[in-house]
Amino acid sequence: MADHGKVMFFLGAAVILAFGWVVFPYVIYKPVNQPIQFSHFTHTSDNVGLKCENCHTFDKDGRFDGIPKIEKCRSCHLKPLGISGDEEKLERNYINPGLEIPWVIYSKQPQNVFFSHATHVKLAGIDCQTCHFGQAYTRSLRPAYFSRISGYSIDIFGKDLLDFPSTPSSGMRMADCSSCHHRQGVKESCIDCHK
Amino acid sequence: MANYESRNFSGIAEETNYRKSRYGMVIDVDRCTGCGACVVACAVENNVAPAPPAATDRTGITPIRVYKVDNGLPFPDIRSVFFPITCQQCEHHTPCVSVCPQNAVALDESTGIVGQIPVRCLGCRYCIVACPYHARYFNWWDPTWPAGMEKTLNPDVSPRMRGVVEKCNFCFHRLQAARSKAAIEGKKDIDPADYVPACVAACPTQAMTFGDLLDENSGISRLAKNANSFRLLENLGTEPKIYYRSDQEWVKRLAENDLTEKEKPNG
Amino acid sequence: MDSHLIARGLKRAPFRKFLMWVFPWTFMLLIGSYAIYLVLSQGLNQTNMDNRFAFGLWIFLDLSIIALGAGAFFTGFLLYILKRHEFKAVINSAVVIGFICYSGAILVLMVDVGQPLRAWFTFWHPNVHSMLTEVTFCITCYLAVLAIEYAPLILKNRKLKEIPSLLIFEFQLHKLMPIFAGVGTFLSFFHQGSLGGLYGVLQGRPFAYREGIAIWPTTFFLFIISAAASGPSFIILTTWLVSKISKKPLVKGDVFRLLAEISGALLIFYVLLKSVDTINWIDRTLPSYNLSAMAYYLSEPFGIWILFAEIILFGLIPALVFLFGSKKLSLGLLVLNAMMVCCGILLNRFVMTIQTLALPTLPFDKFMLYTPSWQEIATFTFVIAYGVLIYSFSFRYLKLFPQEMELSND
Amino acid sequence: MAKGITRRDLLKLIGGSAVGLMLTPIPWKVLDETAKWSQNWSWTPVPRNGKVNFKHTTCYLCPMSCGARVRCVEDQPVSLMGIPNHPISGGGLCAIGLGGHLLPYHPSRLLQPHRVARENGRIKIVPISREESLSAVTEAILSSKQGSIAILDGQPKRAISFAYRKFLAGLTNGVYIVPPIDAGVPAELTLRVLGERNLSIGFDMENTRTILSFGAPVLDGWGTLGQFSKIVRNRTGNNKLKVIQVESIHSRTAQLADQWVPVKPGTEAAFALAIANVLINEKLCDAQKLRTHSTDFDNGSGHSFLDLAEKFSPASVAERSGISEDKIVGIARELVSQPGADASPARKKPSLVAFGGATFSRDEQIIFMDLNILLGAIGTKGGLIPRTELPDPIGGRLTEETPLTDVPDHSVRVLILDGAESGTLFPWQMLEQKFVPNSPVVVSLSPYFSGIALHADYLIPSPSYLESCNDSPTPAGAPTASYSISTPILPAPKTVVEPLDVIRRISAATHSNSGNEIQPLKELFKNRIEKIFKQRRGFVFDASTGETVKLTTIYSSGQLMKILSDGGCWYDKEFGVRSSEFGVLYSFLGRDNHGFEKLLAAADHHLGDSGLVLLPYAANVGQSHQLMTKVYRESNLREPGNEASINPETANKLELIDGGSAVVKTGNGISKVKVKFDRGIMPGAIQVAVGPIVTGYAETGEQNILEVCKISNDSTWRITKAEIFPA
Repeated sequence: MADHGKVMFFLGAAVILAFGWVVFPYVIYKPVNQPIQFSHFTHTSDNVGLKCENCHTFDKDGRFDGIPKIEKCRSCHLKPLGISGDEEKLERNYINPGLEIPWVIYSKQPQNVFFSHATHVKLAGIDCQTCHFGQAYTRSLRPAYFSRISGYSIDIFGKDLLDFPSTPSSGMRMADCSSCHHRQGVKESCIDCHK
Repeated sequence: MANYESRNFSGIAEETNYRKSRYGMVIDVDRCTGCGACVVACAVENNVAPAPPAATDRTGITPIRVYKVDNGLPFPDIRSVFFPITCQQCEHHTPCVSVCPQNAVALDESTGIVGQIPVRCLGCRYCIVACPYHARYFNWWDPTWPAGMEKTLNPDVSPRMRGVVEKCNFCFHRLQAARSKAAIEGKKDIDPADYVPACVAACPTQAMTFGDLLDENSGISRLAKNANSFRLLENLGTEPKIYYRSDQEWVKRLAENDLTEKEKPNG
Repeated sequence: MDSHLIARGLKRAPFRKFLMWVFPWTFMLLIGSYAIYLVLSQGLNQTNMDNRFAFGLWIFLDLSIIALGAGAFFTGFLLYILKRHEFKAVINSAVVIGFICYSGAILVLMVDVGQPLRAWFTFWHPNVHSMLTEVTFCITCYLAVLAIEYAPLILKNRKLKEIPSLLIFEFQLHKLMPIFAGVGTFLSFFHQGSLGGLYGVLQGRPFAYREGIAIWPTTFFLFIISAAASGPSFIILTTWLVSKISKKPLVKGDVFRLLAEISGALLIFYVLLKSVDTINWIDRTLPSYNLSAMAYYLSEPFGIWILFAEIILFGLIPALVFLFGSKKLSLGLLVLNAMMVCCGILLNRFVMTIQTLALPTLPFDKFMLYTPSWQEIATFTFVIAYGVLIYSFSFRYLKLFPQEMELSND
Repeated sequence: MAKGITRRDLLKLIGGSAVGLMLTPIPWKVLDETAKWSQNWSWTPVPRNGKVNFKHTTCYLCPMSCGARVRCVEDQPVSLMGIPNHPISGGGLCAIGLGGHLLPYHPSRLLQPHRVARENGRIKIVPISREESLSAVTEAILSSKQGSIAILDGQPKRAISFAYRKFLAGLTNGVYIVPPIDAGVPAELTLRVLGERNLSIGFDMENTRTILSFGAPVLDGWGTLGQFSKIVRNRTGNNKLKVIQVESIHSRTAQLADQWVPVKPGTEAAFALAIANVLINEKLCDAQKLRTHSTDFDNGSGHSFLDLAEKFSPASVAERSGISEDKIVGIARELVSQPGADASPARKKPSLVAFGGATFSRDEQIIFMDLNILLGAIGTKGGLIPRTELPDPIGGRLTEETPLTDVPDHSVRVLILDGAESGTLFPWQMLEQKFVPNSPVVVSLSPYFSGIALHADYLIPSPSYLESCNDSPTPAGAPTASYSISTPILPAPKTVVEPLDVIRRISAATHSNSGNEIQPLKELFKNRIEKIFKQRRGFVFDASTGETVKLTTIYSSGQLMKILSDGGCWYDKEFGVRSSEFGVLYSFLGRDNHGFEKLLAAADHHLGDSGLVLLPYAANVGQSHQLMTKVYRESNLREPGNEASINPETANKLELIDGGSAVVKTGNGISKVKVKFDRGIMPGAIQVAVGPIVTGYAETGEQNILEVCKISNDSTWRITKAEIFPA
């Protein structure tokens, strides 16, 4: 009788554990596909040989422009340069009508976060790849994952569900920023990164 | 993981930190006409939502607020001045910082600016109770703008949600912008002209002077030492970094906050 | 009807009568919960608090009930640590009251903060210098302790006893009680103190500010002692009320007298310290700020009388009455005096919370007042109703007063 | 095992899963996520980010025409600020100007024409099509056989103003109405002082030694922002300008002034004459000129300014005004004294008299002007100087400007209210009494349904600030002529109507083709700028560089146009006429000035010591703007329109409570007010702030307080006797 109860007890535990560790991570994130497939690799590899700063530019007042506007694409893609379907899509849907591409940004920080690319890239001379690891050589764009509750991108948050203990560089969380700051001996205060 | 270890910092900045500064303000109350430009400029710059109809002068949000203060004498001996009151950026055991249970407010070591982080705040309002200058404001309502007006919000400042405390932070985002500008030009130190809070920039009579108190040859450090400059509640020992100046004796007497004084000034 | 739940040998009112008693309180509870719903959904604009009066009725409520709830830890301390077995008679009731007060306080706090969903940040990113952090940690922990102390009472319920495993669990718990009592006492000492510290550290509010001993302002210690002093009095008061309402003798008179004696002893000690502290505040603290105490008692209604009432009328007098009268005086008078003690504590907490905020700090400030909105009051009554209901059910179905049976037999 | 699942088993199952749950990420993750959710509530707006750029324009929300630097994210203005070293605004911007970019989204903004329905006192606005609205207006005009067609222009002398005048000239019964007061100098008063020249008067305050101000806000809203801010800025200097404020309340300017003279309400004119009396008797004025011009009288009255002034000895005025005799004498001497006894004429700085136009009757204003003449302040550097007017961009026959006060009663049939914010406030009653008795039609071209527009029958909204192009002529009171243009930053909604199109459409329908000849505004600006360019005088400020150059260095009017349309500004530095021509002015104190009896009456009139006096008080536009609700409540700077300030001792006598509500009663009616105790108000006086009534941001109230003020036919609103009791 009693062990029958025990069985039930552990059954319940097992079921919930399985759900929590296996199913839950998939339930909580919502995948969002990119409007068109873009290959960083094609643009950065030797035959085109673009550098990051060729497209991801700065204003003279130090603002980072982020993902380039369609103008930038047009400047090269006025007429097809390749044969990929996505390039054709680019021409048809965006360049010709002159619409902006509704990119989904993987590393989209929430509104309350301030980050200056200028100080990190120009002043500290940090290589883009240091934080956007491997981005420059991706051949296609995987879907972005956003939390269904908070709307945070998984690339910010880190993939591990419990961000404790915080493992650096698994994402772009506060912990990741500050652990690097500490390593570099950067004195930081809350308002340095929160607006 | 791998790339994390292999981070290379071949930056032009040999020193990782910014030069220590202590930003402060000197407000000449003899020059304040009470026009309200600073209040509006601040509200616009910092995305302060318009007060809902139910709001009172004690539930609205005015990171800078102008008090009319008089010498307490009857007509016609009455004399009055306007006192723009904003966060006084206390340097020494800052009342609000010491009481916050979850570090939602901190004194920035490098600039001396007291920064409030609304997203960390749980809205217990202990800091409001602790602040002797009433320079902290609670978001009693959800911030709402008339239809379409949200288009005019300043992208450099994030609107606060209901239920958190906010305050003046000397338009810190303007310092950030100035730093980015300097960085692009390969400089570390900002050009002082690039960093002026919205209220100071807006004052038509230039009653407010802003700058680095540590910088010996800045106008403000000279003004702050002026004999006619004083600070409010100076003897509470919190070392505020906002100075007021006036040539009028009765105004200067406000520095020594003896409440039993016969001529009790009125707000 | 529910007789199978009522402990053997205890006589309780018929179920219908009980229902009639419960009904109005439930009604209050419902109104309160609506008010709470409003505040949580609409935000704190539902209250009359504002940027000048950022703390209001609710904080006063928290401080008060936690002070009165101190009976729990202090009786526990006397019983389990000092082995004063006379207090077995009231310990259960004290625990229930403590549980009610603390859970009530935390409930109100959750309504009071603007962002309840982020309240747990205090545990994750604590500011160790903040008295409020200390309070939050201690109160939550102590509530857990109280829950554990409360558990055996429930498990002793006639119906639950039938489950053997629970009975064993209860027995084990009971053996651990002294440890919990010890932990509880320790925690209580801290948060009662921290609650005082909450205001004592406010350098920006010279009226509340007190210089410190070690890292704690004097109010830290004053709050501990005053709470300890009022706890027993509140137990006297409640026990007496319950026996009046239930028309049953619950504890022997000597227990009352003993409680009274202890309360008195602590109170006189408190009054002494409070006076010394006040004088120090007037002669040293304020002058160092170039302020004079009188300034704070100029603005009505908070005249100098409030200081007198706090220290003499509701402090010294009841203390003396207890000290010299606990043996001779009639029970009624003792209860009345206990009430005085409780009023004294409430007044002290009121001065700390409300008067501190009402008084100006800037030289050109005005004296401010605020009147709570109905939502605030309804939430207040919610807690009271909640307390009464918990207690009523505990009293009906659990064995709160061991002496009740023998007393009702003879 | 035989029997199946019991209730206890189920409990065990639940218990087990409960324990298990704690060991999964679920509770902790959800806790964390909900916290983050609370930091990013979907209903808290997120500002749009984008490329930041700056544009320049000129603010036309009041006639002060300040330069505005517009910070845009992509194409959306997100904030406004002054343009550093702008010649007119001096780099400043007022409270309303700083919030100007919010106005296109103001809740009382109209995005399409409306018809206003009034049934039993309730106002309801019904959206109608552009065509309906315009035809309705033309209907009204065509049907108006008797009665005139009038346009009220809040800011005269703009290009559009000339368009209006041209259009009205085409009609048989067109009247062009301008606000009664021009920065303290009534238009026709200027005429009488300066003769029939195309000139207006400006205050050269920067070069003044002492300003004797009768209730004029010379330190917080007078002339131009640049002008008065500069004076305040230089308050702490040795050779600074001195301000003596004569006012019954401790106003902002009184607070900042070097000397505050709290006269009894209504005795200002007498006080001025007492000063004149001292100047004359102590020979402190040009006795020679005075004798030659103002002693021979052929107007039979046998009176002169001299014996007018004679009647007001300091002694006699002292007790009626409450200012001691020697104080009066002191001030008089102060006005003419010079730094250093041997002040050479070159270094000689005059003193001038300014007066808050709105609250004084015309006769009182003449007395003040007389004092200016006596002080030799007119036509001299540092005094009241005549300015050249800007060229007419349109040519041809134009309707004359008629000050509102000169419009005959019961004459207006159709009134078109131009949207421009007037620098001066006047009560609706003033307009109302001008209408023909039977069914007049009022059309508002204002982009907002607020202020006097609330009285309109048809609302044909024009584009709002930052959406429409406009030009800013010389600000009232500015010392010299200036011109700048306001270029649109935002596209105007398709559904709003340009005022020019309105008059075009009407003139087409009424076959008075005058309207159709009018070129588009841009062309009018061009004409004007060409004419200015041809004059080859003055200076040009370039907003993009922040530099000022001589106009002569500009090579083409096209270049000038370009600079001006980018927030630039042209301004003159020379006076309209040489001061030598102003000797004749003294005759104004004698021969040319008839009816000293009237002046005598004006100066003699006082409201007696019994009873209360109602003092309407309007601060500068930034303070009393219809749409200026941003700082309401959030700051105790601003007196909301329905607030009555009163001295505590008076209030206590009347059993009024601070913050309580009360009713003000005058001969003209009653008004409900909120009582505010203020020791800066003279005992026995009630100060009512003129401005929008405090409501939320959503509604702006109508300034009804003026309605209860005495409306005399020669001025806008006047101090008047009043009662107040608790409501």
